[in-house]
Amino acid sequence: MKIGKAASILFLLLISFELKGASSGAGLEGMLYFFAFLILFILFRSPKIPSLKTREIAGIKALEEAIGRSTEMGKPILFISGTKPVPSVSAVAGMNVLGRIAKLAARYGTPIVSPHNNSITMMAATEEIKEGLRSSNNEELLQDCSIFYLTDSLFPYAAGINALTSKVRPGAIFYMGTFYAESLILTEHGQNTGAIQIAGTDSVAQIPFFITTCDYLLMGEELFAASAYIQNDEASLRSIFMLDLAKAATIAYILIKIFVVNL
Amino acid sequence: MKIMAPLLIVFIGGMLMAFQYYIDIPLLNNIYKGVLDWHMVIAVFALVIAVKSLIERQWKNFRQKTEHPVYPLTTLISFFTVVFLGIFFGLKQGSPVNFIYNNLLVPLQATIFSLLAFYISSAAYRAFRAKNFSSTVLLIAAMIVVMGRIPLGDLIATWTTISISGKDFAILDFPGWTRWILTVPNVGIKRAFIFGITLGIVSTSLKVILGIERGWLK
Amino acid sequence: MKLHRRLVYVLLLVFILVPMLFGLTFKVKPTKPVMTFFDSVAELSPGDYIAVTLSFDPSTKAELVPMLKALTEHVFAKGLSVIFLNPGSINVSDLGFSVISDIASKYGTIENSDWYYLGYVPGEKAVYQKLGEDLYSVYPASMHGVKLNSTKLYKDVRNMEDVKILIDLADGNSTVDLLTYLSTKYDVPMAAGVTAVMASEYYPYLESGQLKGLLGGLRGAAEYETLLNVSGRARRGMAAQTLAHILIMLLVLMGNIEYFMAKRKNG
Amino acid sequence: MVEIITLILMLFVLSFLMGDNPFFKFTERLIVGISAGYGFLKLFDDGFIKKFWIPLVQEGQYWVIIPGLLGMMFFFTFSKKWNFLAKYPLAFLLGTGVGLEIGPRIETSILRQINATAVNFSGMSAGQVINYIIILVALLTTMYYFLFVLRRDRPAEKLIANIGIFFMMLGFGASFGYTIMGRISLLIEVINIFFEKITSIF
Repeated sequence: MKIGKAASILFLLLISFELKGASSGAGLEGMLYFFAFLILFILFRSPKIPSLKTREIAGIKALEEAIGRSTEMGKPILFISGTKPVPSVSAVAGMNVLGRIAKLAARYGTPIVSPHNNSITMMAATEEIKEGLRSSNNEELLQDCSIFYLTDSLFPYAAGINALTSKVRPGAIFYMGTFYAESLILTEHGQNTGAIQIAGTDSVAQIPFFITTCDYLLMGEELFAASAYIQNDEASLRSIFMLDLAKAATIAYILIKIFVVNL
Repeated sequence: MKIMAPLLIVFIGGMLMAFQYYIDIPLLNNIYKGVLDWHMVIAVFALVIAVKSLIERQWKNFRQKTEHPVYPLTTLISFFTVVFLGIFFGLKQGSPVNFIYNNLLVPLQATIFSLLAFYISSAAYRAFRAKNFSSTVLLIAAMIVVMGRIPLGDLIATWTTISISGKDFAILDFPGWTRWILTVPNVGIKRAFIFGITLGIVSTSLKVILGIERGWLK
Repeated sequence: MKLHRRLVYVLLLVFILVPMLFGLTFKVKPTKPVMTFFDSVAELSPGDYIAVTLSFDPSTKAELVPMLKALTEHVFAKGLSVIFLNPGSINVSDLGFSVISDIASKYGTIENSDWYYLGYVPGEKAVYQKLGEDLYSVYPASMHGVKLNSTKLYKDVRNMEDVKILIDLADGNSTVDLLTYLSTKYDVPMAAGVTAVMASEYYPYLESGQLKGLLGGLRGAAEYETLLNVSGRARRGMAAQTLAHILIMLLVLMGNIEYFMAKRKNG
Repeated sequence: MVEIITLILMLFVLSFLMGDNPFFKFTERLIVGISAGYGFLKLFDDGFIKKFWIPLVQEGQYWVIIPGLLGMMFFFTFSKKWNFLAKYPLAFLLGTGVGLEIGPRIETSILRQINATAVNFSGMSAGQVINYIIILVALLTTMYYFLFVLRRDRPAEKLIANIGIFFMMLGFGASFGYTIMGRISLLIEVINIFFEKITSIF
């Protein structure tokens, strides 16, 4: 079955060699890379391949602790989605983490407050939260949650969140997604209110600021791996291993290429 | 069916879009061009829902008196004022909305943003401590770049330039060191992040397309 | 001695206000990324088309408008034809237009003949890709509703492949998106002017030659002004920058001295 | 008159530095309202009118009805029974959206960057070669640091990860130092606006 799938993809690959025109700017190399990735993904869904132990990511472990502490203090939690909207991949990854947060929050009975700066992100977040609450059998909590849209413009959005933070005084604040300059406005103020802050971002330029103002940080690719970590089942853990494999392959490719170029 | 249909849409849509980058079939290219237009049209309709949620929330705050009623009213009134002005007078240069934009929105946004200058100076004083090896490295690199980016750095370099066997050599060459940090170690690590993040993006994309990642539709 | 947060704020204000009130100025030495940026515009000949995307929010106009001004002066003085557009930012349309039309009236260039202002369309990366296919399906008309098929642009430019260089002025990730969806795929040379925050992230692309040049923050704008030989807001801002940077170094130093003193005291 | 109002509102925003207060709260709500209104108008004008209404009514491009209907399916999110229909447009955006990213991303951010990393040494000066090796070491150790299957409990693994951290901190420090200029520029701009407004009042 799996081999059948892989074979059909290989077939498509061969067809595409035939049909490839010069206009699209993509080289043969890119295509091979993509297909290698795709095949890796499909093959690795097979349960025959054992998953490996992975290192711990402190930020993911801390999610529950932060929500627990928030509950003890009787305060809500605040989830802030990134600036890049769904269907950007960073936003999708952030939404997956939100799903986990919602599940935990439902278990603890802690309401979630979540402002957004994009309509589609807001709708996706609503669905994630609803689903999280449903899977923990605490759908009534939705009444206490508030998921809403503020404005598309970045700095009014940041100002709105700051005012919101001052008002609701959350026990924990989560930032997941791509952030730009507004990150320091948000995190600096969040830190002053004394909330635990956990951030996950793929915007490298903002990492120094997140490091200095947040308690935990999922850096770069850790945000993308986070959702697999969270699901913690065989298949997801295998996908982490696969990501590693792709990285190792990239490293090897670089080294080989250096060798070839200098030959 | 309820779950299968969206999964199928994601799979077919995702595969078509991924393959069209590599395969030159006119039909696929046309679909691709159409899809780009569709995205724009769909986004407009989602905005209606977002605005509805904004208004509802402010209205709820006003009704339930969770805060002083002045605040939600401010948002509601300013929102509707701008929308009505826009509908009746348009958005061209010199229209009321354009005037509000130039004279209120732009300077006020800039002011919010300028809070950052204050925050960064307070962070410099409170948070940037040489607590351990890695934070010391961060600090030193930051200070070198701080000096290297201002004209004073150029001046110091000229002042401390000495001539060794006919070659000019600056002892305190902050601009030079800055250039080195930015173009050597910085390029290395940023490239590592680019690789890691891109691979993360590609693998997450594939997980979404193949339906492994389906949190959004349950 | 422990500095209060508010005292730090006041100090910062003083360090910036003093040089601004006294009008101090510094010389700025151009660096390589700015010079290559400048050259890639300077080597074009009159009548060539360039595209400038404004991908920033008005909140960051402090850094990007000086770049936009310097660049616009440069291209108008050289007699290039320019397409301005802002598919990456909804809010910048009016600000960008007023900055450009001011400079245009100084050089006597005419909208919809020497330069075009196309404005915003939603869709971001979808739009970026589309620009490489067909400019007019994204922008049938200019921002103020002038149908583009009646202009000279329509005859000369089909899509971004017909543009000599694409310059992105950005405060976010749009430069990478433009590189990804437009520049690489359709072979459009690209350069960027970005906020200081983002600048260090683009050095890998600069080094690989995917970006022809890079302006980073106010300093980048000041260097461009130096190369153009004009004295704009960026160059005037450099004195205040210098003092503020010194203050920040002092603050870091004081914070650390305090930290070590406290550490020693506690054993 | 407007200048005075703007000045006062700007001061209200800055008052946030002294702690949260009603003046800031009021201004913040005002800005949110105005910018949401402005954003709505812009998207309505640029999106709905120019991309849906004009093509449909004036240009007879009837295909826009399909994405239009798909967009309208979002409204089912308010219905308990038909809720699942709202996921169709989301699925469309998500699938095609992430699908679009894969190819170009691999090309721009992986292959071109790999090609830039793999350079020919001949013709390079000794200094350039050393710099190149440093780039390579920084790149590889940082990538190593992020591998998920390595648990970093052996000394050699730890060492490589620590070299990675060293380079990362150099890079982040540089970003931070670079950034200060941006932040200060913002304040300079605001002070400039202040001066302009004050001179225009008197």
